[in-house]
Amino acid sequence: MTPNLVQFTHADLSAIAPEMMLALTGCLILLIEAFAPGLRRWFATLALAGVAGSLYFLLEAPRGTTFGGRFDTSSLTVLMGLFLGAAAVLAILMAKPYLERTGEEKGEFYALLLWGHLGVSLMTRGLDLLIIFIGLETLSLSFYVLAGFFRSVAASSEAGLKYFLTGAFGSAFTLYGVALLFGASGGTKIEGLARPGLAESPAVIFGLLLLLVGFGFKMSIAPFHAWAPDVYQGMPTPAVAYLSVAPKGASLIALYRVFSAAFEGGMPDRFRTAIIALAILSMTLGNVVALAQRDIKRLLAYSGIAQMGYVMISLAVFGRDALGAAIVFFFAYLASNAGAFAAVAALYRDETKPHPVALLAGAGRRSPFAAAVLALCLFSLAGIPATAGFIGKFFLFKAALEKGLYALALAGIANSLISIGYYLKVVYILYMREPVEPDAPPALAPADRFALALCAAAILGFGIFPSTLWEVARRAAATLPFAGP
Amino acid sequence: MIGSIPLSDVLLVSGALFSIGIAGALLRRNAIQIFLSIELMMNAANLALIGYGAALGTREGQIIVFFVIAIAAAEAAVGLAIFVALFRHTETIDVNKINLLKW
Amino acid sequence: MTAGRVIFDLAAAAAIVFSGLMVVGRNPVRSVLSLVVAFFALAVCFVMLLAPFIAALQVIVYAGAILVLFLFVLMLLNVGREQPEKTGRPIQTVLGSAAVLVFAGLLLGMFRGSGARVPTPADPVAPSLLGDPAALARLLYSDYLLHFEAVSVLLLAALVGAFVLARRENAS
Amino acid sequence: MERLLSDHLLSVLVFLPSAGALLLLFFPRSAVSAARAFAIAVSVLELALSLPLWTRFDLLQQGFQFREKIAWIPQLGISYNVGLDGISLLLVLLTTVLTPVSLLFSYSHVEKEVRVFSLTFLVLETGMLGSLVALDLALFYVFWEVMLVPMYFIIGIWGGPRRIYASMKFFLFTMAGSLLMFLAILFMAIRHQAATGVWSFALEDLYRLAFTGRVETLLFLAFALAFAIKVPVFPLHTWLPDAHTEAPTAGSIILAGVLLKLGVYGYLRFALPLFPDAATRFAPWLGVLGVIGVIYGAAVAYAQHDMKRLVAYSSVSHLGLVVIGIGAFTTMSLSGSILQMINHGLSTGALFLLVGVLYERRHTREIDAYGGIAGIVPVTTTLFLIATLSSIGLPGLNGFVGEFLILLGTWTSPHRWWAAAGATGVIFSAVYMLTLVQRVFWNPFVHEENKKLTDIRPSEFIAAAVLVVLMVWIGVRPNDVLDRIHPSVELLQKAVAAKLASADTRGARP
Amino acid sequence: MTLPLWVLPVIPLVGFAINGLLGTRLRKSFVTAVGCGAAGLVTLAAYSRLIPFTSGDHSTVIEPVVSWIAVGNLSIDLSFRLDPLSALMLSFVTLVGLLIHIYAIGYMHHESTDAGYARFFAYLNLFLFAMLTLVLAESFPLMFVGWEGVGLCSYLLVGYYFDREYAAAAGRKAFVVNRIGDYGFLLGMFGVFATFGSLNYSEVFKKAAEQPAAFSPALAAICLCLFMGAVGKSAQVPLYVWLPDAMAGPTPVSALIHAATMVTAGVYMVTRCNVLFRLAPEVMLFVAVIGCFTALFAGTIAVAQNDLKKILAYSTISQLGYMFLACGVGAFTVGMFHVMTHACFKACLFLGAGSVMHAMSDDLDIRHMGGLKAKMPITYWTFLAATLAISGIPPFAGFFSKDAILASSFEAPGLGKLLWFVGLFTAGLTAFYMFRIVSLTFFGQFRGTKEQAHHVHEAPASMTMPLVVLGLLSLVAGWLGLPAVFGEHANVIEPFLAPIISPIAGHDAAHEALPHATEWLLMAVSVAVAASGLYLAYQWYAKQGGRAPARLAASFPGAYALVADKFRIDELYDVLFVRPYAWLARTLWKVVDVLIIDGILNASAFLVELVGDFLRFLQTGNVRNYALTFFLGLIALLLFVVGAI
Repeated sequence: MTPNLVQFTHADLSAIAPEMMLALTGCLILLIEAFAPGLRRWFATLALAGVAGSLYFLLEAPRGTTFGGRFDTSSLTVLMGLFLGAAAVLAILMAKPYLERTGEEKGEFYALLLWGHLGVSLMTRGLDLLIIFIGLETLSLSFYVLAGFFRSVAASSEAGLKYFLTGAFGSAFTLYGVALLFGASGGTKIEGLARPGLAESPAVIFGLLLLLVGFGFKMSIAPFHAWAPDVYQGMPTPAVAYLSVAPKGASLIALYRVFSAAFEGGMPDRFRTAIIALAILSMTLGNVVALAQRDIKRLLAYSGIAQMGYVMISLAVFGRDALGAAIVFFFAYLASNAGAFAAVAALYRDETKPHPVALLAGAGRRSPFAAAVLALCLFSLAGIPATAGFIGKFFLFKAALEKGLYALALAGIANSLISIGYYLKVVYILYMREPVEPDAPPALAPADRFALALCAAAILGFGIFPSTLWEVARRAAATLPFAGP
Repeated sequence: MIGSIPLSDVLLVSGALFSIGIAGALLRRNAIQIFLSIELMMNAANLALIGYGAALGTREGQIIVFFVIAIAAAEAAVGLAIFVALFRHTETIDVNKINLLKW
Repeated sequence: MTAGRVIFDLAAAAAIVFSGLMVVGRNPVRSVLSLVVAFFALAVCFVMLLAPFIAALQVIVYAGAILVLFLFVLMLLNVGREQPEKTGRPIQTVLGSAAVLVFAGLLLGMFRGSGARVPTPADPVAPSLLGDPAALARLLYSDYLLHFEAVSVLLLAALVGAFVLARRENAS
Repeated sequence: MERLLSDHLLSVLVFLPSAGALLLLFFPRSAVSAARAFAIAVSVLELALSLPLWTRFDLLQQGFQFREKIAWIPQLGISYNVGLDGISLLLVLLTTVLTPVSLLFSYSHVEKEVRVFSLTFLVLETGMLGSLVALDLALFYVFWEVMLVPMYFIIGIWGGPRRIYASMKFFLFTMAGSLLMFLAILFMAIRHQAATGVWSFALEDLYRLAFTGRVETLLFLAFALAFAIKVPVFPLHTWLPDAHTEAPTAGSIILAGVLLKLGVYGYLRFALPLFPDAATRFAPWLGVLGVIGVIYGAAVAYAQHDMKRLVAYSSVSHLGLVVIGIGAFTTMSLSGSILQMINHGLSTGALFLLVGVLYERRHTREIDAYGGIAGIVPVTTTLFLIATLSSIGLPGLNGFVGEFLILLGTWTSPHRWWAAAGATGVIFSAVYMLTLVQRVFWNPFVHEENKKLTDIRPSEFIAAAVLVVLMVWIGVRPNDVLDRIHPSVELLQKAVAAKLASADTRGARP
Repeated sequence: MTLPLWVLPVIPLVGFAINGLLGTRLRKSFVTAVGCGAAGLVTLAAYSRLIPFTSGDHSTVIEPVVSWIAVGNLSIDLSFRLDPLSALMLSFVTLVGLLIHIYAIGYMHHESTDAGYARFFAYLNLFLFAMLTLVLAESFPLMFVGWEGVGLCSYLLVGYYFDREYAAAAGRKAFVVNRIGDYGFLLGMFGVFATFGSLNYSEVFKKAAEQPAAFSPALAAICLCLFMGAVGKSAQVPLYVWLPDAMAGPTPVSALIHAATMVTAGVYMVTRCNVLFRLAPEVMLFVAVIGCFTALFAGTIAVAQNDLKKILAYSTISQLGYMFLACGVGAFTVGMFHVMTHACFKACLFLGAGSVMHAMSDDLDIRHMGGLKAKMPITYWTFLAATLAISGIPPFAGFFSKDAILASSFEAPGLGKLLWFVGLFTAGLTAFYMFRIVSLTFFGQFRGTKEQAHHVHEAPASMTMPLVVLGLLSLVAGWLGLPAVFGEHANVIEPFLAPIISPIAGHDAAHEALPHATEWLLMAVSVAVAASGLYLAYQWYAKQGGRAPARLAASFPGAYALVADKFRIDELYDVLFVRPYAWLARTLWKVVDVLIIDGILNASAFLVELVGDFLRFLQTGNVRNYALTFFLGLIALLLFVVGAI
């Protein structure tokens, strides 16, 4: 009757080893910061090693659920782990030269990044609403701090405040949603939702909507997006690169988990319509407002809002192929968006000031590599073929059409057209406008160069040879129960 | 029915508190007061969790609340630190006046 | 009408009233203090709902530690009364209030309706044992071990974060 | 190596320029002339490699030749599936001819970012060739869009004063059409999967699909819009004058020479055989729009005072004629249309090139800035005159054969009046082109600064001469070309007729 | 061994290629040798075929060379045809061509730079190529090659002095107006193909002749279209306006292209298609009326002009009108006969004019001339001979051909008598204005400047030699077609050309010849009319120094101005077509393209941006608003999803 006080099996340990690796690396960095600040320049390497180690453990971890069915190690989580890990790697790579430039190279940055990363990882792996919520909060708390990391810069502090207030507000709703679902299902496990007829219960619908809103907030889906532009603008760019990609993917997976459990009989029409509306609103608002942006980071924020609108297509279709498509899309989005932010980090000299697009004028000549990668990333975000972005949209639109969601597909197409307007505007400034700043930008740091090269290679690689990724994503998606294909 | 208290009553109280919290978060301009309201929202959720737990006859509700309190504490620490950091720049925590980042 | 019911109702009423005061008040200090009272009242509710341990936590951690921290920061920042809005832009207020009313209507309506239904538990814990701290602890270290570990990281992150943000620059 | 050239000739052709572009990346920035020379060398090699297509092309075989097929995204039945028939053969050769011509012309004129310019151009060539040989719709779409990017850069970086507006307009216009086509392609593949259980984007598989009236109409319109914008068909043409005018000369040559043709090509290869029923129903629209294009383009061209703009509008007019020929859908008119695409590529390419010769020396395209310069630049004048004559369809040069076949073929179709109306282009083209010649090369010499004009340089001359030789060749021996077009046209007609017939027997028509 | 026909056009083509490609680097003498050599060679080659042909049975020879365009059921061969009609054309095209090449040596010698000289000869050779192709073609498309080719040469040569705006404009005008005609020709060809399934003469005409009933319904339209082509090329009303302007070209060009050969291509074409035309009697009538009207109209204008070449140009138009009149009344052979005689005397006139112009330092105003007879005897005598020929004074060439036309019209049914009368009147006009030239130019006192007077001299031998030859021809050429009154076999040309008027099933070609008496009478009348025209002109201009006509002009100022201004047809066209077209072009561009299409597009793009710019400000920077939008979004979702439950 009395359970062992600590039930901690070897399987549990192996399953959680990746997260432990991250937590410990963070601690180690902090310890070094405190006791051997001379070793600062190794922080990035250490952090990379931590991420690499965590990925190693993740790949090695035995498949299956652990912690009494509350923690998942499946092809889906491994694939998402790779996705998140890649985002972390890129963020760390660009963080090093970035922090060096700004003189803010502190161990806390890496530690918080790693812990935030841990939180995101929990979000993808948790089979328990509470775990997911804790992961979400870990992520949020770390990134509230990272948003305000440049304490000497008012904008950064303001970003911290805005992110914190909206984030906490959103979390409260998520929490209330968790509470409702807990009450309705009798437990925190997601699988508990998979009881026939439960999805018709008003409390469950209410709770699911609150979760949708809460995670939608993290994904910056309109109208829950308003924080994103301000926060992106004030936040240190490497942290944005991570924040604009990883939590969004994890949120989608969490939503998928919850929905696939709750909607075993298929998504109710009203729900689907609501998601379609969100998708269209998000795409349209994001794209149209992005047209009017003057700051590259805000522009990318709105572009991200629009991109998440495309992702919502997947949720509206709601099926195995749709999830696979979303995963492919996220991989593409990772390479393109993180690449774009990496290029932005490399192309602007003064990090503490705003990043007007106009300053990029002539960058094509001043800093050809970074500019070329930025252009490539933007084309990928625009969905031009032979880039990863196109492949992502290809599968999403395919899923929408298969499901018969023609209006959604058409809206997506119309939005793609609008988006080209601002993506090309940046490209135009990069290459076709005479520079306003005659002096050369800082030379590209090796880490930046590497990050950019990685992104470019990924964009083209996935863009030209997408079949492996698609196969893997589809298999991963198959680990969730779905009513349909 | 928990003892003599119907679950729906608990939930109604929780819902009322939650709504009051939202109202505060939306209507106040002082960041600290906004944050207080958010704390209230979380407490409303806690009440619901406790109520549900009791009604279900499980301790899980309490466990969740336990974690939520921990999270709320952590959030408070970070949030207040953010307010302090911002206050050094702006000398105010009236969010109406904090709009460097916009448009 | 049992005594428990009466106490719960009174405590709930107090919680609601003081929460309302917290929201209405312009003086932040008074708001904090109202919330302290509300949280105490909630703690009473928790007790009535068979969760004495959580009630204790509520008093110690929430009302005690967290809200005091708020007060402390308020004092530190020396924030005065919120000034009435100068510009007549009531849109936030009007829309916000209306939205809250709609939301409350929906939520409370749901709870009054079928929303308060819960599944019949398979093997419910006896009401008297629900709040048993030892049992809670056991649960915490068995089923919720993972959560516990995760929260430890969360707390660590919060600690470091608060430190990063609030410390004074040593050099400048 | 030999195997590569014999069995994978098309792949070599498609990817050789890109490989060259890749190598260019490793050229140091300062190696300007090396980059130029290298790009020209690559394009000339490409031309040399493409010549066996002409000689090895089997005139008796109606279907696709030089086929290659490799799985690409096997889960969706998307494959790297390429092949060549008479229609694409000619356009491929046109591309491989015009690319070195453009690069050769640019040799002495592009000074800014030469390496990037050469690189972009080579990538563009890959895009064009790829779209021409792709037999898989997904593959086609990829190449089709890939073309846009380099062209956007070519206009945007090396273009004229309004290049930004022009490049943006070009990109958005083209994209607007092709995005709908993208949905249509996806939809068809999904339908194919639903009907057969197998995923496929292969053209030949999708040919076999039959759609009901409304669906077919919508799909057809999606395709047709994409291609109509590219052609461009009135009233979707307004990107063209801007793009042509602002593009650097080499860009204009390629735009007019190849890119516009891809619209017509796409229509013939995809829209028509995939949706013959809808295409038949919409053929009258096509014809009418073609007629409007002919007359409208010619009229507006007459009003221009910018040389390149004038030539650009002349393209609208000429392509209108091509559209008429396709709308009429007779063997003769189709063959004529295809031939006319080549002709237009040569003559308009040459016109742009020669306008470029003047522009590079005087830096203005205003017609009024010239006048009476025939005596100063006699060789340029002569070449320009020949190109003009080709453009206005003087018999003995290539333009006439195409026009004649289109009009005669259309006359023998039920839509006789299209031919009658389209033939007025014969008059109007003479009006605007000869006015141009008169105002630029003839008339009294007024502008002193034109005294300094130098005549065409050897590199420019070679580029132009190649085109002129081809003009004369096609004009005198059109059968060399027509023999290659004809079987493919007949096959196309047969396929369409068969599909229409089967649709009739099934009673699929609403 | 006979020379293949295809060699004929190729010879001048080679000449063109040499002079055209290398001309700028060659010396004038070499250019001359190549240019004239090609012309001479082609003349020799042509006669080497013509002589056996005329002496043989002159049955049609068709020599296919190679397939040119073959698509579907269309098959166009490059094949050439020698029959009496093409033989006739060939005979004078090559000969006159050669003469004018020779004349041009002298004329162009100091007219141009080395490059220009080579260019000129290159164009002339190219013209010969195109004209020979036109004449020898066996199919409509091949004829069209030549047809457009001569148009091109006309364009190039009219615009030879490219730096003179009027010359450049005239060249363009010539081409464009011709193109209007060509449009008709093209449609005609399409009609022919659609009706007969072929474009080869032999097939088309054979089918038409054998089953006239099957085809005649379509033929009216076809013939009308074809005639439109002829109207353009042969400068008939209403498309004649280019020809007077075309005089801006060097005079040899005017002589060769705009008088002797190219402009008669329309007549040639109509004659070539006589089978078709004869099956469309309404069109025949139309042809006749147009021809007749043009003859009168152009003749009228010519009376009031003062530019030597312009007068000759209007005279050419007028004479071409006669030819069409002949065709229209069914007298195709007569029309062709006039083509031939006209080629001789009009070429002679133009070359004479060139000689005068040469002497007058390029002044062409006949009011400045006078008394050149003495200084330029050869020019005078040859010019006089040609004038008499065109005026229809026996026994000069024009008399026979023109008289035959008048006779044919007279005997034509329907409007025949009217046509005859107008033709007759025009003949009088012709005689009048032609002798007005002679009087003003060669008689009386010199009225030009001193320098001109000093400069006036007879032309060099290279110029006078062709003049003499052509002058002689103006005298004798007509003897080939003596009227029937001179004997059964007096007319050589008629029976020679007879085979081209192939019989049509069901149509009897034979008609009653005019009684000899009537014929004599008609001849007498026309001679009288011509003579009185001559006399009047001589009296007014040579004797009285132009006082009478000046008085006449003064008493009808409006009418005179109208005629002197060529009825202001150019101005009319300008108002009716040129300006509206330019206006339309501008309007379409500025309104449809820029305002409407681009306007809509730019406006929608702008609108989207505007919306974006507006929505941008929803991002107020105030975090409370963000919370509110979040919350409102949630409520909307709840209302939508939960509200429905």
